[in-house]
Amino acid sequence: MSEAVAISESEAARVKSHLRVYVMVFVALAVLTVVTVAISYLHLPTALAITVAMVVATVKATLVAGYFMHLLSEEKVILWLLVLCAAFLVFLFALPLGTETGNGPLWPQ
Amino acid sequence: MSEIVIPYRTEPHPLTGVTSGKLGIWLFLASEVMLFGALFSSYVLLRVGAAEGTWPTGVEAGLNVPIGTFNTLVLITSSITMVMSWASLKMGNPGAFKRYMGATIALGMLFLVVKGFEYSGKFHHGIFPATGWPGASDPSTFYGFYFTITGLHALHVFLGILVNIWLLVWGLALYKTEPERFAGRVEISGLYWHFVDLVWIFLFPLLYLL
Amino acid sequence: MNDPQYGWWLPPDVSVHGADIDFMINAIHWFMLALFIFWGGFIVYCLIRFRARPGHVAIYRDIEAKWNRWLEIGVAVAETVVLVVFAMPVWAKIKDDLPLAPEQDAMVVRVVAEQFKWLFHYPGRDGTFGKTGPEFYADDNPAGLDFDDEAGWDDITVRGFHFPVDRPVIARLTAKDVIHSFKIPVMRITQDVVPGMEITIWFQAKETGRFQVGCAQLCGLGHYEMKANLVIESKEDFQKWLDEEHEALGLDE
Amino acid sequence: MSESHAKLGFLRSYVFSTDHKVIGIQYGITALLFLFFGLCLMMMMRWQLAYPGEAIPIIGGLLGETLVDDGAMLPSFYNSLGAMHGTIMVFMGIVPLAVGAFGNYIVPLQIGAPDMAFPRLNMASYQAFVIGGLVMLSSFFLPGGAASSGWTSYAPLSVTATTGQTFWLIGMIFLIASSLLGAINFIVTIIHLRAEGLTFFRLPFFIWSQLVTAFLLLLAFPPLQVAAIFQLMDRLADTSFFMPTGLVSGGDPVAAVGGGSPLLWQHLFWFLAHPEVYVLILPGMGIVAEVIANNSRKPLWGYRPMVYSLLFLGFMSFCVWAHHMYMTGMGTTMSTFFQITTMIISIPSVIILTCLVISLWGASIRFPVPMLFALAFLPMFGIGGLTGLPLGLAAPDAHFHDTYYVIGHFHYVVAPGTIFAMFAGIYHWYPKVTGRQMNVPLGKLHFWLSFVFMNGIFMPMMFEGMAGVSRRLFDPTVYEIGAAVHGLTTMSSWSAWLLALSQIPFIINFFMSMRKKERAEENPWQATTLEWATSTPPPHGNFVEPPVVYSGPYEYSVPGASSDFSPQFIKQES
Repeated sequence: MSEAVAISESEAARVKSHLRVYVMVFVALAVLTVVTVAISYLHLPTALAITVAMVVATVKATLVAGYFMHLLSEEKVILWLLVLCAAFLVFLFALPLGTETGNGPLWPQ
Repeated sequence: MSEIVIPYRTEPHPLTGVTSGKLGIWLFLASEVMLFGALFSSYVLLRVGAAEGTWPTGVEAGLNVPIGTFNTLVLITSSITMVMSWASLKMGNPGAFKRYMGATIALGMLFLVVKGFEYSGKFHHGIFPATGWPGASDPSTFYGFYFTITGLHALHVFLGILVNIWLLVWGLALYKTEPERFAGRVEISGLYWHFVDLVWIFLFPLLYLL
Repeated sequence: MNDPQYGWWLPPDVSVHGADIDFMINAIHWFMLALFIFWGGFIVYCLIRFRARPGHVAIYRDIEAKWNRWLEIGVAVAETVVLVVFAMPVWAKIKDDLPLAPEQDAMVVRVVAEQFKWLFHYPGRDGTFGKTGPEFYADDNPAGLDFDDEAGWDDITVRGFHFPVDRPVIARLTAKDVIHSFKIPVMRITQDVVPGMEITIWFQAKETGRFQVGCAQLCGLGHYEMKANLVIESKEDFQKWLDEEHEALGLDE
Repeated sequence: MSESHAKLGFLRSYVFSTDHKVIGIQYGITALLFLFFGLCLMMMMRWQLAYPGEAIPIIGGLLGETLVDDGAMLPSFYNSLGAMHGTIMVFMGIVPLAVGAFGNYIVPLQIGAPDMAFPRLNMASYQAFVIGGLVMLSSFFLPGGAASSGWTSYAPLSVTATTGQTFWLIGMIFLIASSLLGAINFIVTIIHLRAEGLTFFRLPFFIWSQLVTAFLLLLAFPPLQVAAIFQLMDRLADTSFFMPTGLVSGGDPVAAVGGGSPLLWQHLFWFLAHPEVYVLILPGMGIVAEVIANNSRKPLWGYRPMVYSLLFLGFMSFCVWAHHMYMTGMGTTMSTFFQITTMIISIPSVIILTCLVISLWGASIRFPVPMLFALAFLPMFGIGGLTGLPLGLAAPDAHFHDTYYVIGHFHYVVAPGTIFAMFAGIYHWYPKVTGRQMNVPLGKLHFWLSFVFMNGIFMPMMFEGMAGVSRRLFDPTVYEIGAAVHGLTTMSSWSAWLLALSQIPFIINFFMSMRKKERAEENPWQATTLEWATSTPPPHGNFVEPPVVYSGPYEYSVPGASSDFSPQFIKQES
């Protein structure tokens, strides 16, 4: 039997102090969503549009991961795990490089 | 049987500073990153390789941006209610936990219902995963990706809802005996839920806007 | 017609680029054999000398072995040499140095793979291929020629592969249905043929003879039967064969 | 957890058990059955290769009309056998045996843990494995037979194949899920549940190999999961992820719309399947390291370099995948990159093997049955590794690609390599699991026969490949080259059947030894690692008192010690 552990007062106070941050992050996410959509109506050139959209998405993802998932205050082991994962993700994204899909123009006749 | 006590379920391990459950869920999320990473990488490969002018933007392909935006906001809201439900537990307020968790589940379901309407609208217009864009003679696999990726994402949302329902209805009993352990479970479910939200944050512009 | 001798080692090599490949294969195998004998000998020696027996005690402290580092460095160096001196230049030559210059006088041929046949498509007397596309494939038109295009009227499509000796050949490979692999062991060629893509390779023979083209990628039930006859012949014989095939088209009547 | 102390029923103790030891045994038995089944498929293939078109003796008459014609094999059946032999051996035989069985049983014991970190997850992963396995097996009874597009399932052939392929994909999704859950469990267990004093550099090499393997499974399997989902969509929803535009089959356009790429499948598949090769070999290396250290009665030579090599090997295995694809029309830039990474990855393998070999120097070598298998592993894996060298270079690969040389190469790695390591593990830990020793003369008979016939199967393949005979041919004698070296094929086949017969002593030994009256000693091999710190077989919960570790894993023949082994869990007087 593991004994019942009551949640400590200090822990509760710590969480309470975070509530404001959570709400602010939520507002930021909502605003950024609207921003992304608004930008898409500007009809930027494709390359720029992709860059902007991905930058905004990355900012939003960072907010979610950093605050909602507590990554900013997380233990090092989790961060290292994600670094490792990111390294393999780079290999995975190297996959489209240099691959002919065959849907482009064929060998000129 | 189980007089076996497996350590580090509630208390963090001195070396890593986290509980086993938390390390486990992050490992799982790492594999999920590779899963969605492979989906995105395949998307890039086929999109870059597509013949000139055959890859539509979401709007061109008939996706409804207002509905997509609405759904994004739904998921983001469900993320904040998820985090609030965990915070309520930590502050010793199971009543608030129930309300917030209920809201999370309801928002998740709302997301799925909206997604369902989007799908049925597409089917109604004769658009299926197999449909090529712009036409059958010069096709790209846009719709294939749209249905496969959003479908897989919806499956993740669905599983998250199931876990949350379990926590709300059956799991809460644990709170009376081991509040910290139950809060840990809610946190783990929350990490998964936020990750699903995070994936959508990338999916939405990729499929609807670009 | 010669009778190629196939045996336990590499088959005869009739290609110009094959000598480099064969040299690499042989050199690497000698290297492997040397390493294996060294390792194996060392193991056997240890097993006999250090077998457990009364009064024999294992040595606890670390053995000071320097030679292992030299062995590892040696393997690394050998691999680097093979890689830089042989593998990369040879492969670049095979892949990239297409004989496109007019004075190289390369012969161009289309190779179309389908379940479970090879088709060889020559441009005919005008030296130009007719327009082709997947939409034209039919039972009586396996090469997918557009019959509206005059350039294609004298094109020759056959099931056996003929090409002249001592002249570069550029082959443009396409597949209709699934992935096949164009393999001629005596020419040291393997090239996957991927549907939806046209892959260009080149080769040149240095000897004449009759051989076989095979499929090296599982392509279905008849995969094992997907072979074609290969005739490498002198320029005169090849021209004679082309003329016969041209006459068979019946364009001059 | 407050569960009842009442005696558990049969189901809870043997079928739905959460005890890692029971799950380990379940994995072991299931995997051995699958291995045996894979062996049977192989024996039928070997008949067709040695005696093409002749009726299969004995069983030929028992098979249905869709499989055989007058007892002689049909090409469709041959292709199914080929695809399923590969799939079963790799995904349902060796991985579950190496990771599921040895990992589950030995890892918690060797790190002094009461169980895995997530016992119920562990049970779920075994159940997912069984479901996946059953789905795969049931595909043999489908109208079109089992999957027949090779274990690599290259699109578009696999997309247009019979229903067996759909079952293959669904089975794979379950097997992948099983491996993912298992991998998470192993990593958390090894990081969190190590006994007091068991620092990372006091871990036995076997634990390191399982840790690296688990990371490979965790991060390499998801892309294959994606690939399997894409292919399922292509098959069931007519999407075209792997189907290019303008496919024509037998004169008729293929139903798929097009726009996809067949090479996408190969990339996703090999992104998994190359790390998978290391998943197959690393646990084997770990077992061999344990057995060699134990029977050479001295510490492993170069333990730390071996660990670093292992980590490097795991990392590099993610950036060599495209060396399976040199012949797909890849440009020289890509192939240069992958040739370089392939040469780099061979170095850590050489280091590990060299360290194991040097460990024999200055030793006092005993020759029990597990040691025989472990010693045979070294040269056999050596051959497998060395023959990888010409295959890793694009130019020689132009001759060897998809020939029997490739088959010979990877079978030397996994058959006399990994499977010998698995046998070493079985003979070594059998007393731990059952409390009985296996019979030695039968074990030695099993070893020598297996050793001879393993080589008898795969060495001829090397020469066939050298001659240029392609793999996956229903009847290689239709080619001049295949007919010319047919003698080698026949030799290979006879060796295969004799190899199967050589397993009879093992099977007898395996079952008879269990019923032996005479019990094994508590620590029959005089080993130093933690699994011997508890009683044999271990009780529920493994250790009565949590063990404490005082020293490194291989303290054998310490000068001045009272015996030639100083277990990790006993404090030495200094």
